[in-house]
Amino acid sequence: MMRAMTNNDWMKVRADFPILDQQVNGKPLIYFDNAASSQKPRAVIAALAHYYEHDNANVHRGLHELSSRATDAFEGARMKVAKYLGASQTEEIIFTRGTTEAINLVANTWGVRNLRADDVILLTEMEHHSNLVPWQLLAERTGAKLRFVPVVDDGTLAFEPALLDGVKLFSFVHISNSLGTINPAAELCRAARATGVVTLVDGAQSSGHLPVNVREMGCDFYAFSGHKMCAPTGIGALWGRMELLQEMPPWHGGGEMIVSVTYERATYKQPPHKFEAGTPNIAGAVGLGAAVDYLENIGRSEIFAHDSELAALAVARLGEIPGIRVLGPSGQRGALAAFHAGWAHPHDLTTYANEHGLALRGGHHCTQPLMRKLRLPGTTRASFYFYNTTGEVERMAEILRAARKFFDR
Amino acid sequence: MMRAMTNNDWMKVRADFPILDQQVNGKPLIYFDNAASSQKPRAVIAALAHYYEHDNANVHRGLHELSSRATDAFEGARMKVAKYLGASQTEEIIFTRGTTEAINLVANTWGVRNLRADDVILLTEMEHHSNLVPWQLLAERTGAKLRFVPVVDDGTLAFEPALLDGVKLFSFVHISNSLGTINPAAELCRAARATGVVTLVDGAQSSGHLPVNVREMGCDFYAFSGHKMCAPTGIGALWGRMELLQEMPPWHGGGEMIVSVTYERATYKQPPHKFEAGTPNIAGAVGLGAAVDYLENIGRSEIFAHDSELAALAVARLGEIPGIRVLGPSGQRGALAAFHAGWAHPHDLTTYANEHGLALRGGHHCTQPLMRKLRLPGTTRASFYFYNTTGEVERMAEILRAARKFFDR
Amino acid sequence: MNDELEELYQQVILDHSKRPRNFGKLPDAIHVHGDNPSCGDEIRLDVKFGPDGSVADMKFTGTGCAISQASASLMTLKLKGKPRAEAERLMHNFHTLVTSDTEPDTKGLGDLVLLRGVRKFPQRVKCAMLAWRAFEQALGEGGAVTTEGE
Amino acid sequence: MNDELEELYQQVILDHSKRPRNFGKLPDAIHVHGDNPSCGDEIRLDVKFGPDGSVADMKFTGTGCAISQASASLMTLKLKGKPRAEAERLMHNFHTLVTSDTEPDTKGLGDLVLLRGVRKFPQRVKCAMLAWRAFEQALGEGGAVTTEGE
Ligand SMILES: Cc1ncc(COP(=O)(O)O)c(C=O)c1O
Ligand SMILES: Cc1ncc(COP(=O)(O)O)c(C=O)c1O
Repeated sequence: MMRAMTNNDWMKVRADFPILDQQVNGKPLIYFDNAASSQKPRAVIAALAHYYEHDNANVHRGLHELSSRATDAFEGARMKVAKYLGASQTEEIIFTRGTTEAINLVANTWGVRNLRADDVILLTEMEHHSNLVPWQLLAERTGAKLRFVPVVDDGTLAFEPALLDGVKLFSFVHISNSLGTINPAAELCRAARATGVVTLVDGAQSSGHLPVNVREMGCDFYAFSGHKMCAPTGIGALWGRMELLQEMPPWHGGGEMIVSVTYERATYKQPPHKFEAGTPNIAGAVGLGAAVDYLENIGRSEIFAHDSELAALAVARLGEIPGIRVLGPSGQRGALAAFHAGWAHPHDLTTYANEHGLALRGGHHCTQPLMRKLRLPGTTRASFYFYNTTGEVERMAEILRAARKFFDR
Repeated sequence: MMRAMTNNDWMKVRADFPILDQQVNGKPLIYFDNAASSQKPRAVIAALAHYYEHDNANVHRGLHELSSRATDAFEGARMKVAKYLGASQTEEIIFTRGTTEAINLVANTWGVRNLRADDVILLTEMEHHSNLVPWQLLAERTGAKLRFVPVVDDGTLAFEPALLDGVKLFSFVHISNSLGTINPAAELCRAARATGVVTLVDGAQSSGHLPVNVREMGCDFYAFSGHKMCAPTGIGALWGRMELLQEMPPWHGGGEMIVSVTYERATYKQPPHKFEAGTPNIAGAVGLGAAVDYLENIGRSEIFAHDSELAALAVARLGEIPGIRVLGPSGQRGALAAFHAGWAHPHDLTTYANEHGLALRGGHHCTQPLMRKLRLPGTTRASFYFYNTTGEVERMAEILRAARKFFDR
Repeated sequence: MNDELEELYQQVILDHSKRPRNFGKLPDAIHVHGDNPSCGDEIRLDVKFGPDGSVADMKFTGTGCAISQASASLMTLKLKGKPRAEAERLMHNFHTLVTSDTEPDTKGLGDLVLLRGVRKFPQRVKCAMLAWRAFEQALGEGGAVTTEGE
Repeated sequence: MNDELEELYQQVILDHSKRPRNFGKLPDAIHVHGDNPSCGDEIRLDVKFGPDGSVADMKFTGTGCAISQASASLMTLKLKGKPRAEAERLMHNFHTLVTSDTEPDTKGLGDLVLLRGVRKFPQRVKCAMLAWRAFEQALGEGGAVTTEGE
């Protein structure tokens, strides 16, 4: 978009999402669970249908028309994703099921090849289980140790370079899904790079929410999920620096990833194919390409500005309700507000909200250790995307005010 | 279906597939690349759209309406698949991207836990790379050895019980994708079970083509891909016996698969969730459920009968063309006919066919070692599904007869 | 106001969730631990059985939503002093009450019948059952328990 | 009949694919190996360079489709005896011929121009280029080569 988006533009954008136009429990749906999964615009749903109705076939090895079209669509999606992330080469994009698989891929290839007993893997205290458990499993396999950058009271990281001593890999979340903290990724990567530490950025909450350029960020790996950025479920990607990808051993073995196989051994293709054994999620990738087009057409800066407005309004309104404490940083934050309400447990509150058409998420948000550290049984989270409106945030505040009266009687 | 399918019924079924109604290079499309990937009926495409337009959300942890619906749809699909395969428990179904990931899962969990140096993994000479390379990688990691059941001239296995000596795992393809051989799975599993050997059946070519009941088959693991049986790309499943699944270590770490996590360690859920880290391909699973419904409504015995008729006709017609030699067994076979044409290389023939609207596949079909053994640079393969017709097979024969004149001038 | 919410969170239930009865620990009792990992609800139930198998004493601690806390509190009130057979009968009937469309024999359930509203909220059934699963476990003497599968 | 097929598989091309010229091995030459793994096409190219860098002799063996065989056969005929600079020029122009929409300088390509039909079949370009990639490798002296990425 060349000009700034008006309210009217945003309402038009919202109309692209058929699912939003429904009632839940007799009330208009307010979908505030976007950090868990986003909704899909008509353009993405149509891309899937179009693919299956016109072009579907297996990719890469076919010389017939449908196979060529499917391959072009699939590899075209890879190009779109590469461009979207600012990759130097299209071949640096490896399609995965999502963030979780992408991180496990790095742990099982780069990790297994490079980590030895007593090497340190640096994480942060705010990691999602998907950026914690794979490293615990790797530590078990290799004897490497885990270390954590502390999270301080305002929900930011207390990073200091000394934490990098003995570290081989630093893997951290770009935007925390339970605090909303936007970590200074470029700064952290710079510090890591200065001491030769390889970095992985968990981009699950950032890839669809703000402009991301992996070269400017200076990371070595970036992982994300399509389903959180308007794309279908079951598709996501790992971006990795070609030098690193080339030296990594394969992970899954199978069709599509080999150059030559005898009964005894195989030689492997170059990245990305080396890491994409078997028939990929072709339609999923095509849908991801359509989602990328869709988001770029709106503009990621525009999306970030809109989301920030919603998040700031939510923080302000929540702060007005007695007994509610919002977690995370006071300034700039990602598109979410998670809070503790003294007068209701997150599950009661979520159930209450749902009866009013409002989709919130209550629980540990896959960050159990952080919740334990914060001594919270969980939080209630409202997470936004560009199709949400300030009106919906105001309506949420109303519902929560009523909830307080209800639970506090 | 209660009564036998008539020709008319099959034409109605064919009309469920929008993609088939198109011209390629000015000729009606004849899609004979079904062993690589099948086409999708409207019911499956509509199930995807319906899911995204009405019910989409992340599964398992949400207390709001869309999350409940998504979870019900996802777990409902698991029940359908379990019933479809005759599993004893729904929890024995683990969703994967497809056959390849399912086999890699077993290699990296059951395999890593149970295989020691010099243990033998028994495969066959007709395995797809996806049921070969994962075991090569496992052999490298554990020191285990590979052994192969020979393929004899008519494309069948020369199995004898002595091959099972020292074997821990016997993994074999149910229906060969390059020969069409239907292996006697129940018999092979019985022999393996008698000596305590665990079995994995690669069901990529069987799950959508004939009735499969894993308990009657007597295997321990069964792997298949949805995309070859009318379901979306990016979804498939592993079935495993609960006793085995329970003892297997996790593979991917992440959200959804843990009971409890501290910064240091995690405890894992029961199967299937232990093996489904991260957000799954929810819509894919829903689509697979719709595909299962669709196939069951036609009836797998009906499908098998129809496919067999096409395959038999193809073998007969191909045999009438000078210089063509059809591979594989002379009797009962899977829904495909792969052949060698003395007068044209598979790629030239495939290119020729495509110019006439006919989608064939030429190459090694991901069975390079088998091709080397047969001293073939590859073959040309026509593979069928229930929406194909005898008329299309006749038309293929015509095109190939013309091809012979063309290349043999 | 929403009727189903009113039914789910009746005054008595909110009251028990805020001021749970029999909250605490019992030394020399059977301790059982229960949790719903995806919710984070946790309970520790301490039970003393009499020589005749009756429920001599019972206390609980834990954290969780109003439903799980109230259910635990009400359960301890009801089961304390009951013969084993009667406790098992109440457990069975309570399970029917919160999961089934058919009305169970509610004799002896007392205020526990107020949890009937959970029926309309299938995902909250595991909250209502958490303490009861722990009790079931205690009947089988000790060990951990989860109601995640509900 | 289909015009594009007629153009792709001209008589001369079929002829070269069935009776490839310079098929065989050259002792004491540079050997390079090329393949297209997904097709299974393979070539071994033996090249002898003269003291002045010119292409003194050249033979090939291998298996593959009509396009890759004919291209290899025609290439050996054309390049044999050519000065290095001229061989490189022909290589460059042949690549343009089979990949680009713009017509290259076809001087010296002779019957190789008959492979122009490959343009219409983008997936077969790697077949036409296989022998040439091997030759390029030989110019850089030895090693394996693949045209899979084309
Ligand atoms: C026999 C056989 N096994 C395994 C596979 C691999 O399946 P997928 O690529 O869907 O993982 C295939 C299909 O290509 C196959 O035909
Ligand atoms: C920060 C973060 N990391 C990782 C993940 C895992 O993503 P997925 O479940 O799509 O693999 C999520 C989403 O749940 C997340 O929010």
